[in-house]
Amino acid sequence: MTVVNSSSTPSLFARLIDTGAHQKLLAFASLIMLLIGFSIASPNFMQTSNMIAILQATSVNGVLAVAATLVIITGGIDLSVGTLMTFCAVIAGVVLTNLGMPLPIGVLAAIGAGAFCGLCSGTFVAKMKIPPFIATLGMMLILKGLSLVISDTRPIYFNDTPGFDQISRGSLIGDIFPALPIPNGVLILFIVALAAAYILGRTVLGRYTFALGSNEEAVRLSGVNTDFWKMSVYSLAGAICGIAGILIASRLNSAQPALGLGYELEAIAAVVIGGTSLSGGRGTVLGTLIGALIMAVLTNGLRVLSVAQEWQTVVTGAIIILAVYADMVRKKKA
Amino acid sequence: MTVVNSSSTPSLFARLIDTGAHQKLLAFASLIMLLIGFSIASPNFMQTSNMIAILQATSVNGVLAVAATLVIITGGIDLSVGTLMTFCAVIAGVVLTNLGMPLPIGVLAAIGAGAFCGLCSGTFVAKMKIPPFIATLGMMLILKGLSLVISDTRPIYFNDTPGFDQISRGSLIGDIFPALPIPNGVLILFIVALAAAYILGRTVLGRYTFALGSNEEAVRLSGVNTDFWKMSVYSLAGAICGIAGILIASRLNSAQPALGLGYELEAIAAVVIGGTSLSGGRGTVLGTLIGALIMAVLTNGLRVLSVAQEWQTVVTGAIIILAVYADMVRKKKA
Amino acid sequence: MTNLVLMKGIEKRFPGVHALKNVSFELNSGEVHALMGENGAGKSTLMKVLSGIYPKDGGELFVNGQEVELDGPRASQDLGIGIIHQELSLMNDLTVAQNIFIGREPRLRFGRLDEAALNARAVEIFRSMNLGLDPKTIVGELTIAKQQMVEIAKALSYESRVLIMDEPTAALNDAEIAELFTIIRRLKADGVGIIYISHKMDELKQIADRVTVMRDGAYIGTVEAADTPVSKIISMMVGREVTNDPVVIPDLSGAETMLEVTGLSRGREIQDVSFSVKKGEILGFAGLMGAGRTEVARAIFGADPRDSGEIRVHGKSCSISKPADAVKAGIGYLSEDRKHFGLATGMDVRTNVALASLDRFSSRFGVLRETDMRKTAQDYIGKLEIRTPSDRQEVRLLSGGNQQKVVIAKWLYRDCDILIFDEPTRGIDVGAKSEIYKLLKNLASEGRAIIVISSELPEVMRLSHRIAVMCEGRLTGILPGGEETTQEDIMHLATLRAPSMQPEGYPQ
Amino acid sequence: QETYIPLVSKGFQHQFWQAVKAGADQASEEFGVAITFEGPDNETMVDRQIDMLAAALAKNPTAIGFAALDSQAAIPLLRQAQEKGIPVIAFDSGVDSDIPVTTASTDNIAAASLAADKMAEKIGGSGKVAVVAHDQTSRTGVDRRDGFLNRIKDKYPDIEVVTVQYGAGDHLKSTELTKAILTANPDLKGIFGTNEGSAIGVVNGVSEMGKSDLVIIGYDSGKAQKDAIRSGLMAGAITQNPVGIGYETVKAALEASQGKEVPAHIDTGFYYYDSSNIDDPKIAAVLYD
Ligand SMILES: Nc1ncnc2c1ncn2[C@@H]1O[C@H](COP(=O)(O)OP(=O)(O)OP(=O)(O)O)[C@@H](O)[C@H]1O
Ligand SMILES: Nc1ncnc2c1ncn2[C@@H]1O[C@H](COP(=O)(O)OP(=O)(O)OP(=O)(O)O)[C@@H](O)[C@H]1O
Ligand SMILES: [Mg+2]
Ligand SMILES: [Mg+2]
Repeated sequence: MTVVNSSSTPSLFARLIDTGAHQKLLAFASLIMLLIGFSIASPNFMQTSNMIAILQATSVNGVLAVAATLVIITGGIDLSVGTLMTFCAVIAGVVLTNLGMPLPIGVLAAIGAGAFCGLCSGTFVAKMKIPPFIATLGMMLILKGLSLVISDTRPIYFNDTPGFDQISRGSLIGDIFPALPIPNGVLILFIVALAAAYILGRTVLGRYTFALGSNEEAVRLSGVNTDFWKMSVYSLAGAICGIAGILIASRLNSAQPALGLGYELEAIAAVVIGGTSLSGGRGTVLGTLIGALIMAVLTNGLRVLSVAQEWQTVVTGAIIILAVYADMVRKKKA
Repeated sequence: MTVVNSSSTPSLFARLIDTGAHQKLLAFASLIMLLIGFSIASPNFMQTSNMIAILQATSVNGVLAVAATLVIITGGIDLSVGTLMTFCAVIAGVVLTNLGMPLPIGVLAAIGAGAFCGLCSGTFVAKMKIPPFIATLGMMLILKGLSLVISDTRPIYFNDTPGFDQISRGSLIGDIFPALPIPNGVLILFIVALAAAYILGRTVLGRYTFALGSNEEAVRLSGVNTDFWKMSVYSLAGAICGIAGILIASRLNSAQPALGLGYELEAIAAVVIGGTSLSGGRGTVLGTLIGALIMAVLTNGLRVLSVAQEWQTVVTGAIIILAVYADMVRKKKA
Repeated sequence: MTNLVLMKGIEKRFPGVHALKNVSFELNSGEVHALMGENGAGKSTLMKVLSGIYPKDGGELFVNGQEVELDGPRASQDLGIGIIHQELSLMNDLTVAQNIFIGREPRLRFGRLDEAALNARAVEIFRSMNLGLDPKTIVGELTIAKQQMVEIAKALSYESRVLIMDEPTAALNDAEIAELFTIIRRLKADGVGIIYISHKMDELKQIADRVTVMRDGAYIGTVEAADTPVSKIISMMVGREVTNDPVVIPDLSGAETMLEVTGLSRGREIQDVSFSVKKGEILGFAGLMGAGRTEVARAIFGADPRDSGEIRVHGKSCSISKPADAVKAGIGYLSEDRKHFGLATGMDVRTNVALASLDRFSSRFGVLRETDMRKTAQDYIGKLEIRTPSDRQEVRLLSGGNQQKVVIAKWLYRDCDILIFDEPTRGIDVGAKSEIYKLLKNLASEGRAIIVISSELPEVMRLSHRIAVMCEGRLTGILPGGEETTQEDIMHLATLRAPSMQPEGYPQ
Repeated sequence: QETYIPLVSKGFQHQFWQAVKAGADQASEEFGVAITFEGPDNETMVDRQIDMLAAALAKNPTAIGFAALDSQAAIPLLRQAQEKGIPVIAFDSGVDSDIPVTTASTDNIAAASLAADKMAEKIGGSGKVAVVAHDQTSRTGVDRRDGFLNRIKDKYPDIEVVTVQYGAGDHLKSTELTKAILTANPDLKGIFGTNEGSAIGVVNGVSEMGKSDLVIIGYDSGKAQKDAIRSGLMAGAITQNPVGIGYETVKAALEASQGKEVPAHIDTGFYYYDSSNIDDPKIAAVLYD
């Protein structure tokens, strides 16, 4: 295959991820610069184990950010991703530990609960015309409370479900290539991202996701049942939060009912750093992944450098601004 | 004066507050319903002392929400209001306690610091074209860290500045009408709200605030220096956060450097419940006040009813959604 | 033969506006039925009722002889009614093909899209329209004219029995209009009924079979297009006679040069454009779609950056880097895209009129004088006959033409020495058009320099003292105004693709 | 190679954790070891703490101090530390595992029971009291709440705990909720605030409501709390020995890394203090500003 050929028919992988072929992924450069910077500053940074720790730190936030990406592309916003994740983790805990059901049922229950809650948010937004910010803020609070109610304000442990912690912590890849012990959580993140990119780029649902964010009224005037599709997008995002719930529960081997607040801002930040516009209509899953990685690398790198915690926060804030600014400058040049 | 006449020249007060004359303040009905509901449910709720407690609980969040309103009307968002408030409180602490300056200088320093930080956010947004969400998220983190750095992660007390705690806790009104011991903090909230409403409704700055949110490009193509005005709005919002910083510091008689995270969502929620659109171009300060009051009444009422904490959260979420939904329904009918 | 569409006694009210009063309308298959009326007469509203967007408040609606109730756009689509909206309603972030087939994407199994089929079908439609457009282009990157073509393509793709076209040609040039008419004739031959709304009177004779006129929300009458003089239709619309004075070219030999542009360039869009305008002069800019006229105007105004070029106002060199600089230097620019670049549509008429001159209404401390603003706004509402219930009405609720008048009022009040009007009469009715022409002439005779960019050749010819013609980013020539220049002369320069340029006259 | 001991704590910004950090800093100077001190924003962020622990391990430290938000969640990483031969010292609360060589902590349940006893004593053995807690799910929050509630239930049948509300240790939130509690229960006799922010919030709320006859028992210290005790607004408070916890953790970590024997549990103790013994040198030593 010649070079020309490969560029005119990009690989399936590239096509899958780059749903808006015109959008250049400029955030990538910031990520590389961060990686290089930290490697020079600390010899400990570029260890395999640390790289894996970064990937693992990305996994939960990355999955949440993918969910947020979908909603944001429709022109909405989802503040409930964090507490929904927790709620789904608690549901898994109840089904697996309290009811003693088998593992697959617990996983399905969590994902189903996520989809259902997403459907509720979607209904509030699409049918009741409640602004997404308020609808999902309300859901965030409702779910935060319900997680505590259902779990009786106590963590639920998965000690009776052998293998549960392997969902996130085990390493299928490591079993095959012992030199590359990438945890399953990271694998799942990539599978979720690929699936989301596929849906966005290749399916009717994805098309309407972009169309809704671009000009909802025009879509409606074209005779499309915009409410149905919007609710579908929110449900899908909810289901993905369910997956994040399983991931975090597995990683902590427990469902922590109070966790999740504040995760929404981090997820949305990853989405925006990745180049998705908060006004909707444009965005890529790959960008979101890079955004989530930038956040994780930044946090980890500053810790490995032993920067004082209060300065870590300052530097994180400054670098987030700079990374997005660098993007703007590059975009202008391009 | 005929009816026609009076409708074309409404009272100064009404005109001051109702900057968009067509926007009906429907959230008001939700507030009344909440008040009635809680009064019936608990005999303790409708006491003067509790009403004053609710007003006082509104004061800080209300001032922050007014600041957020300005930025949101331009079509932006300000996630830094909470930590900026803390930062300004710490600045006041440093100036008054560590440097021993007189009270007015401390107050001015806090407000000045707020205006300056607002100007920074405004510059990021207007000049560097960074999306407001990211610019203010970055500022939120930077200020959170700086507050800890400047205060050396310790609260700064105002014991050496007599009268400082009276700024918020004293009651000028109560001194004149002993039956109405409304704390100064509440008075300050109303003054800030009136001033903001005046600026929005009566000045060039206010008109451009709406115009920027309505169609920034059209304003720019009208030969208006949009960058300048946007930066002005962010600065003004920052200065108002400075006032909130003074209020909270006075109330706690200390600057607590770790406080402030999470306040931004509460402020934005108040703004949106009050009918201001997150996409910019429309909104009222009175609406925001009512939104902040709804939040405060709700929290207080549920606590007075001794509802279990986890259920408080659930009910709060549900009522926020319902209040906004009721608005939507009423707006449609109107 | 039953009517394809029959509307009887249609009523529609908006808060403060009785938009349709007992309106009737009928459409037969295979006919082009023009719907005429002044701005705000209710044409678009009637069509929105027919296409299921607004529910009607009263009256009856028959399609194919069957009485129907439309509960949404889908219901109307299912009855074979397609519409091209007056205001573009496209999804800017999607591609051309994706826009055309939104809601009807060719699918594979499991909800997967067949993108190849989608693009192929778009290309097919473009071919039938004689339009060379890449189906994968993002719509937001197209000019308005091209976007309008996309809207037309979308409407055609429905293969409707009834096709409503609400000012489809407002943004098109003559060549494209000719193309559109070919399409319309073909559809007509296939038995499609077409409702055609336009403010361009000359199009009536070319395409319409019958004409229905509305005024102030009421039905005035229906006449045969072929044997009714245009002046009769105009007087039905306006209720009075409209006159158009021929252009009189003043002697400007001694007049001061107000604006001088030399060597203006930016990439491929603008290549070394130089011209000047004198005090009291109206310089017309003609050219085909995408010739670069808008780009030139935006570059002068500082709305876009430029690579090189000098701008001199009153002989003094100006460094203009943003619109605020241009306005300060005395240059005003009325954009061709009012919705995106001209109006704060969510705000009221009063504010929009004052938007470029708020400083004049404020005290030293920035407090606004609302009464003065009201007076000024009402003044212009009267002068330009803007149809609005009050100066506090939100601009987005006005009809398209009236919105355009608000933008004009904004620049008239700003009172710049040099005014650039980009498509100033787009979507404006005949009556108002002649008012605007009068206004532009008055502005010039008051001693201002005026630049008018227009895609309507008759308009350029009726107004301009000199006519600059552009093609593909280059200024291909400047022709004298008045009788001696013909449409053919202009078209020759407008299609002169070779890089030769001879100002003030004909190329070899 | 330099001796480096990272401490991964449960929090960072609160005065309590700053006092622990101060103790650790003191030890680091005394023994000439490098330390870092980190903790998540609040005690619900279990996974964030795990990420911190992972970053700490990446630095190949000599030993690690760890205050687990949830013991189970950290076990894989702790095992990793064990494999690398890095001793782990648990502090503040224990880890359900045999990996940590020792635990330096306070018995929060016993401390809160003591608070209950003092409350009962001050209000005369009967009446209504309330609890303003800092957290509903974290170990310290649960232990202090339950320690207090259980002691009241077991020993003081005439005392009714009317409500437990949670203010996240946020001074302002705790103030507002104290006022709501007082509105709902005008005849309340006492309130227990379970950490510094909660206790100060209670003091603020009570004084804003103009009540003076209420018994307030606090927890931890800090300038405001000490002032409140001196002025009589607060009856007294429980203090742990955070500086001691920090100091002992670093010390034990160093000794463990040198292969020395360390005790299986280091009890850093807790004290009740009020206006009578606040200046007592033994008490003053464990209080912080
Ligand atoms: N949604 C709405 N709310 C209030 N008034 C409206 C609304 N839509 C249209 N109107 C009013 O109804 C009248 C008819 O408007 P319409 O858009 O039908 O005019 P038109 O004949 O299409 O004019 P133009 O030629 O300028 O497009 C106008 O006065 C307009 O201001
Ligand atoms: N936003 C845009 N993005 C990309 N290309 C653009 C954009 N706007 C204009 N162009 C291109 O720039 C060139 C000049 O367009 P311009 O709008 O200046 O032409 P014009 O002579 O004013 O024609 P029109 O009648 O369409 O207004 C065209 O090739 C057009 O396709
Ligand atoms: Mg119209
Ligand atoms: Mg143009």
